[in-house]
Parts: sequence; C-alpha cells; structure tokens
Amino acid sequence: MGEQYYGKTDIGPPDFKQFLPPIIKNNYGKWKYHEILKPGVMVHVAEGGDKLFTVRQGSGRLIATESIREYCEIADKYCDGYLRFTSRHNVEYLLSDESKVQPLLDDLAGRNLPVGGTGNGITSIVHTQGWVHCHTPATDASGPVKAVMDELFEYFVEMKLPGKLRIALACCLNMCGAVHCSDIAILGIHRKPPHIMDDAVHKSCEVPNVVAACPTFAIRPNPKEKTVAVNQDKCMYCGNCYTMCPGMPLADPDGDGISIWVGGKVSNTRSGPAFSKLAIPYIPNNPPRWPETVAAIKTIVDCYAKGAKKHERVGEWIARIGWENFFKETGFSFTPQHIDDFKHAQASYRSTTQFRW
Amino acid sequence: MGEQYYGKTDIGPPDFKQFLPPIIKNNYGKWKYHEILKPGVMVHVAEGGDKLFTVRQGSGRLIATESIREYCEIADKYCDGYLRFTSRHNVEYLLSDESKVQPLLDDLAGRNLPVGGTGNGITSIVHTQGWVHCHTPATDASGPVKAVMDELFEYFVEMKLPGKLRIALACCLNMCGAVHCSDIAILGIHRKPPHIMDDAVHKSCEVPNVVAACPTFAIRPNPKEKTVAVNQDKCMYCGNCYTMCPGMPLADPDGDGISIWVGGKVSNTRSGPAFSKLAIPYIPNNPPRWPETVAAIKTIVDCYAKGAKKHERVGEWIARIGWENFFKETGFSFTPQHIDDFKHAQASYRSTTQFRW
Amino acid sequence: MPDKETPLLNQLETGPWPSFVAELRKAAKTSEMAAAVITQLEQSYVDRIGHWKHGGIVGVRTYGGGVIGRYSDMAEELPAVAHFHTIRVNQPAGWFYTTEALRTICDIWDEHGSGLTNMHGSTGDIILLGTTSEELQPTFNALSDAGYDLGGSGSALRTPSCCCGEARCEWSCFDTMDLCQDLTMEYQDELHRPMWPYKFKFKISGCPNDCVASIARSDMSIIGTWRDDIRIDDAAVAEYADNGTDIMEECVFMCPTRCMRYDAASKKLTIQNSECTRCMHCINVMPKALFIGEDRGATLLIGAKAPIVEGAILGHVLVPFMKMESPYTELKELVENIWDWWDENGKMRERVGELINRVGMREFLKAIDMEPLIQMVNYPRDNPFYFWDQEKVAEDIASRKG
Amino acid sequence: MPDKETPLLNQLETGPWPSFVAELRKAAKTSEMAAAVITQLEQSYVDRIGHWKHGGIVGVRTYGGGVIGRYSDMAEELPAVAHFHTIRVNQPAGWFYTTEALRTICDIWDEHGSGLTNMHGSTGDIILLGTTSEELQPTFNALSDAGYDLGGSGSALRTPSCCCGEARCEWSCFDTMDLCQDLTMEYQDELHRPMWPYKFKFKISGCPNDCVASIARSDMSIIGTWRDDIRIDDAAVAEYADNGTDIMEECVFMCPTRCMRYDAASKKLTIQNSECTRCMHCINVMPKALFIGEDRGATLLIGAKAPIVEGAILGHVLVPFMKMESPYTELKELVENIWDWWDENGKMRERVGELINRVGMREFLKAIDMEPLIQMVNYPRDNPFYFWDQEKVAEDIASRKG
Ligand code: SRM
Ligand code: SRM
Ligand code: SRM
Ligand code: SRM
Ligand code: SF4
Ligand code: SF4
Ligand code: SF4
Ligand code: SF4
Ligand code: SF4
Ligand code: SF4
Ligand code: SF4
Ligand code: SF4
Repeated sequence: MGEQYYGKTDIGPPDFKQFLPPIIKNNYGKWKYHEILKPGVMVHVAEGGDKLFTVRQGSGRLIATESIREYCEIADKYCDGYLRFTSRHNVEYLLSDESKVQPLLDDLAGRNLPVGGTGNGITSIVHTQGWVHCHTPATDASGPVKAVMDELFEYFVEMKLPGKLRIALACCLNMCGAVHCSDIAILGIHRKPPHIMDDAVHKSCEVPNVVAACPTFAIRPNPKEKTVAVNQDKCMYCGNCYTMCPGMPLADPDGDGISIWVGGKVSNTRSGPAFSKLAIPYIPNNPPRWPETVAAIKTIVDCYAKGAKKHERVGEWIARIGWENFFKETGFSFTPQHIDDFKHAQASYRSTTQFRW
Repeated sequence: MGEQYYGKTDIGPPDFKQFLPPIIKNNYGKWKYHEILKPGVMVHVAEGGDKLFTVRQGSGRLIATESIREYCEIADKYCDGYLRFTSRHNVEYLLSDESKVQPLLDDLAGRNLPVGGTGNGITSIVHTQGWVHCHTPATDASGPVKAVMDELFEYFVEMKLPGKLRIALACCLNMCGAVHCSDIAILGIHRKPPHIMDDAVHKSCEVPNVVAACPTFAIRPNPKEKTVAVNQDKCMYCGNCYTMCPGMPLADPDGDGISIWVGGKVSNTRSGPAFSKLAIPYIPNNPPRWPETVAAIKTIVDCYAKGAKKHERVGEWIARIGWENFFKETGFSFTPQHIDDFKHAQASYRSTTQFRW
Repeated sequence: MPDKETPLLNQLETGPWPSFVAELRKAAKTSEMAAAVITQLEQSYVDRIGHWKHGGIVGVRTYGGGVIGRYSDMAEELPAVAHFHTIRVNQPAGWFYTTEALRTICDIWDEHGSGLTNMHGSTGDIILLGTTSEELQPTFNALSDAGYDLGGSGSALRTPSCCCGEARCEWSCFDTMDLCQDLTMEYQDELHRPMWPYKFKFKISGCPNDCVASIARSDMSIIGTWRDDIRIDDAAVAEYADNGTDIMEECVFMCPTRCMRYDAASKKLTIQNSECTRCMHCINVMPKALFIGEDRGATLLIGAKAPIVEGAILGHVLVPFMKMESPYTELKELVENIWDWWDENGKMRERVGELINRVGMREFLKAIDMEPLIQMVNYPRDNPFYFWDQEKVAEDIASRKG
Repeated sequence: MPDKETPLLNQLETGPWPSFVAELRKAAKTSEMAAAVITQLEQSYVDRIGHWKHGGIVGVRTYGGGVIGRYSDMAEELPAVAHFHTIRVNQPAGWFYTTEALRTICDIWDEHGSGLTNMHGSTGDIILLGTTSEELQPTFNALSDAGYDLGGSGSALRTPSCCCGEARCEWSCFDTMDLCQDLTMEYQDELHRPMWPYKFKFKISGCPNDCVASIARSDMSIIGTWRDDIRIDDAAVAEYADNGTDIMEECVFMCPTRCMRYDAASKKLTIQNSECTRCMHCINVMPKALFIGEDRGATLLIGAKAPIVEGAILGHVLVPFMKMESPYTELKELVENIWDWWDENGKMRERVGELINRVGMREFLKAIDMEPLIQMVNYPRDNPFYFWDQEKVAEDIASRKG
C-alpha cells in the first residue's frame, strides 16, 4: 500500500481577522458605548459614530449542520455573511445596516428562532453532554435544559428580571459546564458508592492510581483478588475513581439524580465572583421533562424576581435578605447535607450573632 | 500531729448581690440610656430617672495590695465603699451622688491615677504574665505594655480617635490575652526550633504525646536515645512541644521577639468579629522600653486616627481603604511571612480583580 | 524609689501610665519574695529571656486546679523566689466589690503571699501572684473562711465571667451576672477537678457588643440578643440630627445590612427590621433614640479558642435564640450533653471546637441530637461532596417505587 | 416528525425553546449514526442511565488529543453507534465566522460524520459529535486542508478562548482576540501533545465583567483592568438621572467599596478613585456616562478549576497588572516558568492550582521567583504559624550584633 496522505499539523485555527465584518475592522478598539434597544437587539456605537447592530438568537447548542446552514442563509441575507457565537452558545447576527434589523427579526420569528438573552434576563444554559455522549453522567444534559428553558422562556425573550440570571448544568461532578459559579446550577449527582466489577478492575485499572484517586481515602487495595474495596461510609460518590477505572461505575437509575445550587457568579462586579451554594441536595431523575427540577428552578426565579433589587444577582439578593429568608421564601428545607463537612467547612460556620430569624 | 484543718471546698465565689450599691439594686435591669460625660466619666440613667455615675481609672493590672487598699480608701470617700473592675482590668468607681464626681476626679488627679478609657479611645491593654511569672514567654508582658501606654497615654485620657481601639499583648502563641481578635495585637514569637535537651526529654516527657503535639509533624521519635528529633524545616516554632515537654525549650534571646497584628475585633457590630492579621512579622526584644515596637504601634494609631471615618474600627478602616493602602500608609513592608500557608490559607488568596493600587 | 541595681527596670518607673515596677517595689517593702522577683526580672531584662522553670504540679487538698506552680531557675541566688506559685481566686460575677471585701483579700494575701496580684487575670480570676508550696493550703483555708473559693486551671471548667449586664447597662438582654453565678455554683466539681480532655470556658455578654470578648475565647459563648424590632424614638432621632450627628454617614452608610434609610428633610429614620441583624451599631450611635427589642434572650456559640494548635476559632452559632431565665435548665442540659460527647470523643488536649472541626458539624449535631439550622452557617456548602445515609437512600428509593 | 418508537423524546419536541431532539432528527435524515443515537438516547430515557462505555483512546496521527473516543454498550442492537467519537476543532478567536467558513465545516462533517455538532463546547471548541475510528484521520485531513486544526484534550493545553473584546466592546482593556490567537499559535505543541500532569486552560476577558467566566475555570485567567481613574461625563450622568435612573439606589448604595457619593440637587456624581476597585458596576449601569480608565492592561489569576477533587478553586491573583501588548513576551515567560515548575512538582492529575494549594503560595512564588504582593491576598495571614529561613535569621541576628 502506497504513501498515505496526512493533513498538515499544528496550523492552529484560522485567523479571526478574516471573519470580521468591515464595520468591526474599521472600529476595532474604538467603541464608545452600547445600548440594548430591545431584548436580543444591541447597538454598539463607535467613537466615529458608526453603529453596529447585533441580534442575538437562542440555539440549543446541540445542533445539526442543517441548522448551521440555515443560520448562514439568514446571515447572508441580512449581515453580508457575518455572524458569531457567544460564550454561552447563542448566535449573534452582526448588522451594519439598521434598516435590516426589523426584517431580520421578522424572519427569525417566522422560523420560531427565539431572539433575546440580553440584559436583565436569562440567557442560554451552559451545559454538557449527558446521555448524548458522555460515560460518567448522573443525569442527562440536553433534556433538563430543554425542559427548563421551555418553562423560563419568557425571561429569555424579555428583560424583566432584576439582573442577569445565569443557569448552567453539568451532568456529573466533573462539572464540565463549570457550573460552580452560576446563579442557578443544575448538577447531576450519584448517591451510591461505586459498584466494584472485580475482573474489570483487575483487567483495566492500575490499583495504586485508583486508590490515590479517592479524596476521602475510601478505597483500599485488595491485593489477593488484584482488585479494590470501598469503605461505604467514607465514599461521597464523587466518581473520581470511575474516571480512573472503568471497573467502578457509579451510575444507578434510582441512586442518581439532580442537585440544585444557587447564588454563584463570575463577574467581578459588586460582590465579586462566588461559588454556588447548595439549595436542594437531591431530586430524582424524571425524564423526559424532569418536572420536579423545573418546578424548583421556577420557584427560585419567581422568588428572585419578586424580592431582588434592580441589578442584584441571585447571590446578592440572598446575601441581603439572608439565607434564612431564602429558605423561607422558597420553602426548600435545610438538611444535614447543606452543612459543609469538606476541607474548608470551618469558613462556612457562622461566627457572629448577626443573622435573621 | 493532730487533725489538720482544711477550708470548706466548692463554696464558689461570694454572691455578687451583696456587693452592689443600693442605686444598682434599685434599678437592676431598668437602665434606659447612658451618656459619656467626659473621658472616663459616664452616667447611666434609669427609667425612673435615677442616675449612676461611673468614673473609670486606669490601673496596671499587676498591682500590689497597697494599691488595692488605696482604691478602697478612695471608694470609701466618694462611693460609700462600692467599686468594680472591668473586663479590661480598669477600676470603676460607682457614685450615686453627682456632686462627688468632680472631687473624686481631682483626688485621682492628685494621685496621678489616670481617668479615661471610655468611648472612642484606647483603654487598658489586656495582657499576660511574660517574664514576671510564666515559663513559655517569647517576650515580657508588663514592660512592653507600660512602654506602649506611656506613648499612647493621650488616647486613654481623651476620646479623640475615630472609634474604640483595643490593644492586647500575649507573650507566646498560647495567646492567653486572647489577642487574636484585637485592633492591635502584640504577640511574642520564637524564630528558632526547640533546643532538644536529650536527657530532660528522656527523663520527663512522654515521647508519643510530644510527637502528637506537633501540628506540622516536625517531631520524630528517636527510640534509641529515648528522645526526639525535630525536622527544622517543618518547625514553625509554636512551642506546643515545650508545653508538653520541659526538655524542648524554644526561648532564645536573639531568636525571640515581637510580632504586630492588626484589624481584629470582637464585637458583632457592623463587620462582625474578626481575627487580627499580621502587620509586622518580627521586631527584636529590646528591653526595657521596646522602642521599635512602640514606634510601630504609634505609626498604626496615627494612620488610623488620620484615615478612619467616625465609628470605624481599625479593621473596618483597613477594609475600606484596602490592605494595599494600609501598607502604603504605614510604610510597613509586605513579606513572605504575610502570605498564609497554614490550614485555611486558600480562603485568604484573592480571587477577584477587585483590589487597590 | 528606684534601685541602683535595677537600671533597666528603673526606666519603667517614669511616664504617665501606672508603673508595674512601682507596684513591685510597693510589695517589696514588706515582702522578700517581691524584692527577689524584682532582681530576677531585672536579670530577665538583661538576658532577654525568662527565668522561670517549666511549671510543676502543686495544689490544695481535694482540688486538681486553681494553682499554677512556678519555680525559679535562679533559686540559688534568690532563694526567696525558689517558689512563686499563683493562686487563682474566683472573682465575684461582674467584678463588683465592696471595699470591705477587697481588704479581706488583701489581708489574707499580705499574710500568706507576696502581696502582688493581677486584678484580674484574663480569664477573670483574682490572681494572687507568688507564694510557696507550704503557704498554699493555709491561704486557701483563709480564703475559704472568708467566703472565697479558687478558680479553674488544667483540663477543667475555667472560671466563668460576664459583663456587668443588667447591673449597669441598658442593653443587657438577660441577667448576665445571675447566669454567671448560677453556672459557677452548679458546676463547682467540674471547675475544681479536671476530668476532661482539656479546658472549657464560659463567657457571658448581655448583648452583641460582647464586652467580655466571649465570641473569641469561650468554648461556650452566651451573647444576648432579641427577636423583635428595634424601638425608635423619632423625636430623639431628630434631636441627634439637630445636635450634629450625621445620621446618613454615621448610621445609614455604616449599617452592615444596608437596611436603614433616612430622610434628611423629615429627619425620619426607618429600619427594615426583617433585614436587620441586630449588630447594635445604630443603637450604639444613638443610645437615647434607638432601643433594643423586647423579646429578649441569648445566642449560644460553641468552640471559640486561641490558635494553639489547629488555628484560632471564633464561636460558631449553635443555638440562635434561647430564653435565659433561672434556673437555666435548657442551657444546662445542652451543655452537659456536649460535655459527655466531647469527653467520649475528644483527644487529649483537644478543645471542643477542635473536635467539632475534626469530625464535622454534621456529626456533632447528630451526636447531641440537634436539628441543623441555617443560622448555624454563613451559607450552605459550596462543594458537591456530601454523604447520604445508605439506609435512608434505600428507603427513599423504595418509597418512590411503592 | 415525531417517531412512535421514541415516546419519551417526542415530548421534548414541543415547547418554545429550540429542541435538540428536532436537531437529532434533522441529522438522522441523512445519517444512520444520528438515527441510531436517537434510539439509544430513548433507551437512556427509559432506563434513566447512560449507554456509553468508558472511553477509549483514539486519535489522529502525531496528535495526543483532540478526539474523545466513545463506544456504545448497545453496539449489538445499534451497530451504527458502535463508535461515536467526538472531534474538537479549535474555534476562531471570539467565535467570529463568515457563512462561507461555517459551510465548509458543515460540508466536511456531513461527509465524514453524524452531522451533529455543539456550537460550541464549553471550553470553546467546535464540537463535531460522532464519527467512527476509521473516519477520524480523513476528517482531520479535510479540516486541515480547509485551514482548521484540532483543539485540546487530555493532559495538555486546552483550547484558549476569549470574549469578543475590542471587536465589539467599549470596555475591553486590551486586544483579547489577538492575545487568544497568539497564545494558541505559540503553544500548538503543548495543545496537541499532552505532556503535563494534567490539563491547563487559558481564558481571556477584556474587563472585570469576565464574559468568558475565566476566573472560574481557567488555570490562567487573563482579565482586563486599568490603573487610572474612571472617566465621568457629568452631563450624561444628569441625563441618566433625568431619564429615571435612581443613581442613589442603583449606583451609590450598590458600590461595593461605598466610594461613591451623589448630590441629588446638583446631579453630581463623585468617585473616590483611590478606593474604587474597578468592579465595573457603576460603568455597567451608566455606559454612556462612565468610562473605564486609559492606563489599561490585565490582571493575571492562577489556578481556577472545577471541584474534582480537592474542591473548586477561583483564580488567585498572581499579577495585579501587566500591559498586554504583542508579542506578549512577559506573559509567555511567566507562563512557561509556571509550566516548568508544575511539570516538575505536580502529581498525576494535579492541576496547577491544586499544587499551589498543596505546597503553599509562598513556596510557589519562591519557585517562580516572584515577590509577594498584597494584591495576591484578601488579607495577610491571621495565624501565627509562619516559617523563617534559619540562615536569614542567623544573618539577621549577626547584623544586629555587628
Ligand atoms: C456576548 C458576550 C461575550 C462574548 O464574547 O460572547 C457578552 C457580551 C456582553 N456582556 Fe457579558 N457577555 C457574555 C457573557 C457574559 C458572562 C459569561 C457567562 O455568562 O457565562 C458573564 C459573567 C456572568 C456571571 O457573572 O456569572 C457576563 C457578565 C457581564 C456583566 C456583569 C453582570 C453583573 O452584574 O454581574 C455585564 C455588565 C452588564 O450587563 O451590565 C456584561 C455586559 C456585556 C455587554 C453589555 C458588553 C458590551 O458592552 O458589549 C455585552 C452585551 C450584554 C448582554 O448580553 O446583555 N456582561 N457576560 C457573552 C454573551 C453570552 C450570552 O450569549 O448570553
Ligand atoms: C465596662 C465594660 C464591661 C464590663 O462589664 O467590664 C464595658 C462597658 C461598656 N461598653 Fe463595652 N465594655 C467593656 C468591654 C468591651 C469589650 C471587650 C474588650 O475590649 O476586651 C468590647 C469588645 C471590643 C472589640 O470589639 O474588640 C466592647 C465593645 C463595646 C462596643 C462596640 C464597639 C464597636 O464599635 O465595635 C460598645 C458600643 C459603643 O461603645 O458604642 C460598647 C459599649 C459599652 C457601654 C457604653 C455599654 C453601656 O451602655 O454601659 C459601656 C461603656 C462603654 C465605654 O467604655 O465607652 N462596648 N466593650 C468593659 C470595659 C472595658 C474597659 O475597661 O475598657
Ligand atoms: C494567668 C493567665 C494569663 C494572665 O496573665 O492573665 C494565663 C496563664 C497561662 N496560661 Fe493561659 N492564661 C490565662 C488566660 C488564657 C486565655 C484567655 C481567657 O481565658 O479568656 C486564653 C485564650 C483563650 C482560650 O482558652 O483559648 C489562654 C490560653 C492558653 C493556652 C492555649 C489554649 C488553647 O487551647 O489554645 C495555654 C496552653 C495550655 O493550656 O497548655 C495556656 C496556658 C497557660 C499557662 C498555664 C502556661 C502553660 O503553658 O501551662 C500560663 C500560666 C502562666 C503563669 O505562670 O502564671 N493558656 N489562657 C490567664 C488566666 C488568668 C485567670 O484565670 O483569670
Ligand atoms: C465536551 C465537554 C463538555 C461539553 O459538552 O461542552 C467536556 C467533556 C468531558 N470532560 Fe470536561 N468537558 C468540557 C469542558 C470542561 C470544563 C469547562 C471549561 O473548560 O471551561 C470543565 C471545568 C473547568 C476545569 O477544567 O476545571 C471541565 C472539567 C472536566 C473534568 C474535571 C477537571 C478538574 O480538574 O476538575 C474532567 C475529569 C477529567 O479530566 O478526568 C472532565 C472530563 C471530561 C470528559 C473527557 C469525560 C472523562 O471523564 O474523561 C468528557 C468527555 C465527554 C464526551 O464524551 O464528549 N472535564 N470540562 C467540554 C469540552 C468542549 C470543548 O472542548 O469546548
Ligand atoms: S459533566 Fe461529567 S458527565 Fe457531563 S460531560 Fe462532563 S464529564 Fe461527562
Ligand atoms: S466515588 Fe469518590 S469518594 Fe467514592 S470511592 Fe470513588 S473516589 Fe472515593
Ligand atoms: S501567653 Fe504564653 S507566655 Fe504568656 S502567660 Fe500565656 S502561656 Fe504564658
Ligand atoms: S515548636 Fe511547634 S512546630 Fe516546632 S516542633 Fe514544637 S510543636 Fe512542632
Ligand atoms: S455586652 Fe452589651 S450588655 Fe454587656 S456591658 Fe456590653 S453593651 Fe452592656
Ligand atoms: S442594628 Fe445594625 S443591622 Fe440593624 S439597623 Fe442597626 S446598624 Fe443596621
Ligand atoms: S468581558 Fe468586558 S470587554 Fe469582554 S465582552 Fe465582556 S464586557 Fe466586554
Ligand atoms: S467601579 Fe465599582 S467600586 Fe468603582 S466606583 Fe464603580 S461601583 Fe464603586
């Protein structure tokens, strides 16, 4: 068999400059201010006065090439073929011609492609693979996301919340969605220790690495059988052992489910970046529409919409009214799981007489 | 030899009620408000209108019975024999007769007994034994306290600081003065590992307990010699081993000295209770008047007096202007010792772009 | 008068602040021991090091504590301080005295000891500084005859202390001195006979100002608070404003919960009490205009201590609110529960707060059978590593199926 | 059109939000693999569990990453998804495209894969979801011919990403997209050939709003900021006031440093810039009236990551301010320094942030030869347990004596 062809390596991504519309090339680094004209529609005004119009469209993130081609068709029609995606997986059509904005909006409406995600509202949910592609999920990703966004749709197409509200989902503790700093985080969790498949462990795992992988030292080697044993009381189901060893699956239809976290944020505004905190430790997986999960999130959003001051993020709202009132307002119950007992637990214990009733 | 007499046991302290002046007995739990009339002089007004006058006098805490008798003589003259001490070791004369207040003040002035310590100023320094009585000190207690109070005297007899400023001294890391939550803390520290006196260890220490006493696992048993060895790199000179074992003294004339801590507080007001943070890691012991220590504290007080808003405690002032500006204003240098590397260090690392230049 | 043999200490007799050296000299007039201490201390100032040996165990009959043994390493030159033991005498609650009471103590100490004292020690005791082993029992006998008893030391309950509370403060949310006296009497055995892994301290403050620093240094910190609203006297507020208090800067901007609003025109101050955390600040600033609420009690915090050796701990909220009324049964039952658990599970020299941090708040609450409350934490956990009782999980699954 | 064999998934085709099931069906029209995925996914919805096996190593020639191997445990029933590997394609900086560029990718993927994608993955790559081992190299070849390359996976540098920055934002303090492109090109080898203890991620945001969430999820987080004062257009402030912005409530009370004051009468807003920490809030609220400073650069933060397995880490300030100008030499030298140290000292699967927490910030700074700065911490240490270099102590003592 003759010389086989291999593509060039290490060429890196194409240079972004070739993908920038002229108006951006001309005003690169010279923007003066912006305005959100209506949900999903922004104008950025350059020092020289040039105006760039952006129309933001929601997308499911998991999309077929057919849809990408459709977005292209739209972009050719209204944007001279220029568009981008956002850090939260929305599509942004970039227009230099104001007169094309309304026609574009009408066109998108006709195609049932939602426009919004700007300002004080909800934008697309950052999420991960789940049952569609990954091997460690404790829940699905796309299903719960679709169910939640259907419920919260009004907040995507309108800007009627006190502040930005960012939701993210990760289907296991690896947290690929980096959900740990979200206003509302949906996290798949296991509740049962790994199931040890001795010969799989024996065949395909390096016992020392597996033992070392456990943060709580729950794994003991079992040299005789060339496998491992897990101390059930020490295991908190993180799944790190399974990542290292196919012979230790944790997934379980009844053990697995979803936990809800609140009050995280990333931006350095006001209170600064913060981790999300546990709101609900467990909700069972209930496909296809995870009604209990959706209801819980709706409750949080409603209480936030009702109680927060303008510009307050969820965590800032809770900080002001106090976690006491968060649990009161949402009706969620405070459980032993809510009290930290991991490495830095002490920092979370309250050491002041300052609290609410 | 016949029956020896032993005093009654477990009788507890005398009941405080027999020591309360009539005006307090009559208005117990019925006080309405108070006013600080001048430094060291307060009036507490009862719902019924009765007025209790308190005159607060500074005392060195380490006092001879002769001085206590003098205070008694004064109390008999102006207070019908009623007086108390405060939680910071000051004397409080309790008067029901307003007309006796000024005479009392004049009398105290004549005896060079300072009156003050109230309101927004400096009160007595909570401190410990040092070279006067303890076996583990890294510095003296009474000496530095006297030197500092001489320097800051004006702030005891006047109320011209932005807020209360509490100073405490502990002569070793045991921190008997509970200095760890003071506006300014003076703490004796060692800089050298324990000196192992093998036969003392052998004779009078339980090696396992000594090994267990070390938080950084720096102590290894040396079974052959029935003694212990210390890993110099792992030792941070806490002295816990010496508390357990006389054979491991740390005290060293040149190694020992004083560290300065700032910004702690106890009260739940505003920012709540807080630990003091390291300002200066080491100042040599320089008896009898510890001039470098006194100067450093004066610097902090001056900067605070200049920069803080009314009611701000030292830590609140620093939080507002930022630690960056604290080091700038005081001219203290930021050293590797300032960066935490103990158990909860991570919480102290800055995880936001919010800081000052 | 200064002494030519103590050139260093002499320098501490000048200056406006009361001089401890002067006090030493006063005692030295009648006590050889005190005189010897001056000489030894001068030597420490020269050498920049202490001259006391590692303490030894001494005490009085049937007690395991209350005395701190101390021996000099200069005993040869200074036989008078060969022994220099400290006696801790339990102070009356709130440190109130009559001159008669104080003179009694002075008489006893002049007879049996160095005449040197600390009024008071930082735990709160009357500290009688310096006597010999022989004099310990006689001193105790005399004190006891006069109605005094020793304070705590060693792995025992330490002498409780409290702020003056209702005796002289409008902000006291309960009778701090009565509680202090009551606990001290109730637990005499725990105070005098060390029987625990380590020491245990009570400190009692009548309000969140915490004038005995209890939240920083007591295994059980009891701090007064209230549940209803702050009472406002509008006229008095206006008066403060007229007299130059900048209510906007001094109160509104300084309120930690930002729950105050002030209308300069009408001089009206309003408080969103549901958000107020009763930090005391505004009340402290305007004591004639703002008053604590009327539904009063205390917050209990657990575990405060100094840094040796796992790091300092501030008290952690254990009971957000408890009514504090004699005979304080609810409080005592809780405390005894905690002592039992600590006694069983604590390692040697492990304070209760260190034990709680080691095993986790969740375990501790289970052990003393308390429900977790949101007030116990600043915020719920921020990491996903939590445990499930596998039996409960099984039940849960069954119930959903059933 | 819904499928009678997928009653559960069908229910996710209704509702206003774009349906991923509809997308799967679109792809299924031309791809058996996509069709099979639908069937397998329905089964997961029935079983409430995933049906993918623990991943295996697959890839393209000379690369150690860029492909995530995936195999079905239903391969017998569904041979079409026996393989379902993911290809990560490095996105153009800022995710800007022309329709031509996107169509090229679609053409390649329709030919070689399932036609399913994620636009984009949460690291930022174009995710091509699902192809066979055989198709991997041909897909790569086609992409490469079209000017595309793979992104990162495994213990390698991960695909850097950035906000749109100067391309479309008035707040960008440097050229985020140029830096992103530059770093990506400079470190192609590190990106394609895993050689480290674990993964390493760069994320670049033009200002403290951090629109790529870099502070939460990048080992090296680069966030724009400035050193001089916020610029205020007084007239524009007044205009906001006139148009109903409650400047007192929306800005002054919300400023974290409380360094703003507003005079309602004159409609004048003042900022105490020395106290301002450039949190962006007030600028965000009034983008036409307040403008970032002009002395611009970036803050570098180190170590952010998700919780597995020592707990999540937010980036720690490493360099408070660095000018960000091509060719970014200072930045690259620092980064390479850090990589060397991490590579030498990191345990297997230990992120750089975890290593820093394990050995301590002090050790880390010494290793990369950086001075400690107060901006690196929220506050200095609050415990007295610190170390001294014994040689330095000896010198210190000598110097004082000499
Ligand atoms: C397009 C995008 C950057 C990109 O290169 O893709 C972007 C664009 C803008 N962001 Fe952002 N942000 C974008 C993701 C983010 C993220 C990252 C994330 O959500 O994962 C954050 C951090 C969120 C967090 O803290 O958890 C973010 C925090 C902000 C903030 C701070 C909001 C706050 O109060 O904390 C602002 C300021 C504001 O909105 O007033 C902001 C402001 C803006 C402005 C107004 C900047 C400007 O002048 O153009 C842009 C339009 C805002 C809007 O959508 O209302 N952007 N922005 C991202 C759009 C995501 C989406 O499709 O919805
Ligand atoms: C007498 C004493 C209690 C006792 O039973 O002995 C006491 C008495 C009063 N304190 Fe206190 N405090 C006393 C130790 C404390 C302590 C403990 C300490 O310093 O070790 C604290 C905590 C300090 C800290 O946070 O580090 C303390 C924090 C306060 C505060 C809160 C100040 C703040 O802004 O944080 C107030 C309120 C105020 O002063 O406005 C207060 C207020 C008061 C008032 C006004 C209460 C009242 O209405 O009578 C009393 C006179 C205040 C004054 O001296 O200006 N008291 N006060 C203590 C006097 C000590 C001394 O001799 O100087
Ligand atoms: C006398 C006193 C200092 C003073 O001058 O006021 C004192 C003196 C000693 N303390 Fe203390 N402590 C004294 C109050 C404290 C306090 C403050 C308090 O109680 O409010 C603390 C900090 C609060 C706490 O308990 O955490 C304190 C924390 C310690 C510690 C560290 C305990 C810990 O768990 O962190 C030790 C070390 C030990 O117990 O082995 C200690 C040990 C000691 C010893 C017994 C020395 C030793 O290593 O055994 C000291 C005897 C000195 C001597 O020769 O007279 N002392 N000690 C205080 C008791 C007077 C009194 O009864 O009123
Ligand atoms: C595809 C993607 C999720 C998605 O749908 O977007 C993903 C998918 C996987 N991640 Fe991830 N991670 C993805 C972004 C992330 C992020 C977010 C980010 O990069 O900004 C994180 C959190 C940030 C961080 O790095 O800490 C993330 C943290 C992890 C971790 C935990 C790493 C840690 O140190 O905490 C693992 C576990 C591991 O590496 O073994 C992991 C492992 C995995 C693996 C490879 C599963 C495994 O156990 O090996 C997943 C393959 C799924 C599959 O079959 O396709 N993934 N992963 C994201 C990459 C797409 C892209 O390249 O654009
Ligand atoms: S979060 Fe877990 S399950 Fe989901 S994609 Fe990442 S690694 Fe896979
Ligand atoms: S799941 Fe996590 S905690 Fe449990 S054994 Fe595996 S690694 Fe250990
Ligand atoms: S602080 Fe240390 S040296 Fe001072 S009295 Fe307490 S134990 Fe002794
Ligand atoms: S001084 Fe502290 S750190 Fe050093 S050996 Fe002794 S116990 Fe260990
Ligand atoms: S703690 Fe409160 S009640 Fe007690 S004295 Fe201080 S201010 Fe008064
Ligand atoms: S008590 Fe404190 S929190 Fe409550 S209103 Fe007054 S200042 Fe605010
Ligand atoms: S991070 Fe800052 S510069 Fe970048 S897009 Fe967001 S707001 Fe603009
Ligand atoms: S940027 Fe933030 S800190 Fe600075 S003035 Fe504006 S709101 Fe205050």
